[in-house]
Amino acid sequence: MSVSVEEKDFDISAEINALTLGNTGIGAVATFIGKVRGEAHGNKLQSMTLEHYPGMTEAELSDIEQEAVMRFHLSASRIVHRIGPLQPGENIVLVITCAAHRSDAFAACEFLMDYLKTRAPFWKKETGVTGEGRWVDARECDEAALTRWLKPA
Amino acid sequence: MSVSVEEKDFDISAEINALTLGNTGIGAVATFIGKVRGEAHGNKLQSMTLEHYPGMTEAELSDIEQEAVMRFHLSASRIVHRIGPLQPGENIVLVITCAAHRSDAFAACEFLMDYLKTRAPFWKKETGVTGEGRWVDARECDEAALTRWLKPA
Amino acid sequence: MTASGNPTRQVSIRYFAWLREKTGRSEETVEIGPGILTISDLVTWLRSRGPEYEAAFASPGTVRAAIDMTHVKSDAKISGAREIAFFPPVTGG
Amino acid sequence: MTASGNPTRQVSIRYFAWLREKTGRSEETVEIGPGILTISDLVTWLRSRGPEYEAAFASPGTVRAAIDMTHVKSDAKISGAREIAFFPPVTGG
Repeated sequence: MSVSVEEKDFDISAEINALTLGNTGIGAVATFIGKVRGEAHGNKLQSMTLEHYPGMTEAELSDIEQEAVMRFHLSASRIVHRIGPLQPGENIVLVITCAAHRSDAFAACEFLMDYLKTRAPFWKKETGVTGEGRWVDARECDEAALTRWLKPA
Repeated sequence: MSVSVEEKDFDISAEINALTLGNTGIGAVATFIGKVRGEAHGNKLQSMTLEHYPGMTEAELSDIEQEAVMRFHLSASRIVHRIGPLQPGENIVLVITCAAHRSDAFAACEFLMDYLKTRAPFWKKETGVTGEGRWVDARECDEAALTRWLKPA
Repeated sequence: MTASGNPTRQVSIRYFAWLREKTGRSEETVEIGPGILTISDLVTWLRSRGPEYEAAFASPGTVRAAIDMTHVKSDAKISGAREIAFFPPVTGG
Repeated sequence: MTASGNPTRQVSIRYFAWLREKTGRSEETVEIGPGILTISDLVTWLRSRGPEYEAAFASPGTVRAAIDMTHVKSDAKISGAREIAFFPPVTGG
């Protein structure tokens, strides 16, 4: 269980090894990587810059992770979120969830992404190929995705 | 879109890079790794051996993958399944799904695992710490997991 | 549909997992008679071939089959089959 | 609940994303009067401080707030707050 917010890229192999090495109770590892796309709403991107609220980000991510660990009986988990300027194709976020069985690992990974998307204080600003900046709007479907977690599984 | 059945371990970083490099339409990469647990049904394991039906395995996995690509609008995908003797903690299977958005990537990854578990001709034999062999029974919950894919999403 | 008087024909049969262990073979080529039309018929005939087959197919409900590498039910017709496989429910992943 | 006649008090305010850009500052310490009890009150008061604040808070429905790094609604009481933050709906991940 740990959370990092950093400018540098992550190494998914190293992260998975760190979580699973020596823990043979783990039968299932689900991961999610979010990446910068080259185009958004029909506009080509030059880059994307991620701003966050230091302190609150880590607190929110830790709360969300703790909730996932309890709810889905996780053996181990990890959240890494990048900040700063990122190019199309670069990684933004990594979530890893480890459990005995795949249903818990998958559900926890989706739960973490749904909560991270709507609770963790990050903001994306896109820079188009002609240099113009635009703050990304929150998507209603991200808010809607949360409702499925309201009832206990 | 590709499928491999092999004795050697896989490198998740290399596999993800091979799928995503140069494709900036990909915003979401979901992966699943299945691992050998050290204990099953209260019995400690020494090792597990995976047997398969060469030819049929690749055909089934390719069919399942093709179905997932169409159903969930995947940009890329990959299935690697290991065979032969494996120790507790070792990797068994890797599934990677790449899509523009996370809901498709997650759903496709779960879909692939559910179908792989019930359709791909692999069989696991556990060897306990005292050397006794035991073929793993199919789990009813794996069959039940399929029913959620019967209705179009 | 076909005319009677079919000659016997050769088909390759493969066994996996505990069916391989119980029958004591992973593959064999057998001559099957014209009366054997479905997977069920084939299982019934195989069981008559000896105690190792009898043991392997003792609980037909736990045996799955494939014709030419495609999953089939026990009532599937085997005419035209080149390779038939028997195995337990799969447990990969 | 508290007695009237509270002195003004200092609170640190932070702005993120386009609220930072529109107000032209990422952080400031302000003296707030005793009549400002909730986030809504604070927003109303901030809007009166100049056109850059007026522009930043023009659509209060698109502004979120946190007190001491915890998400709150606009009717949340700010008594005891050390740090209050304003930002748009989050867009990480």
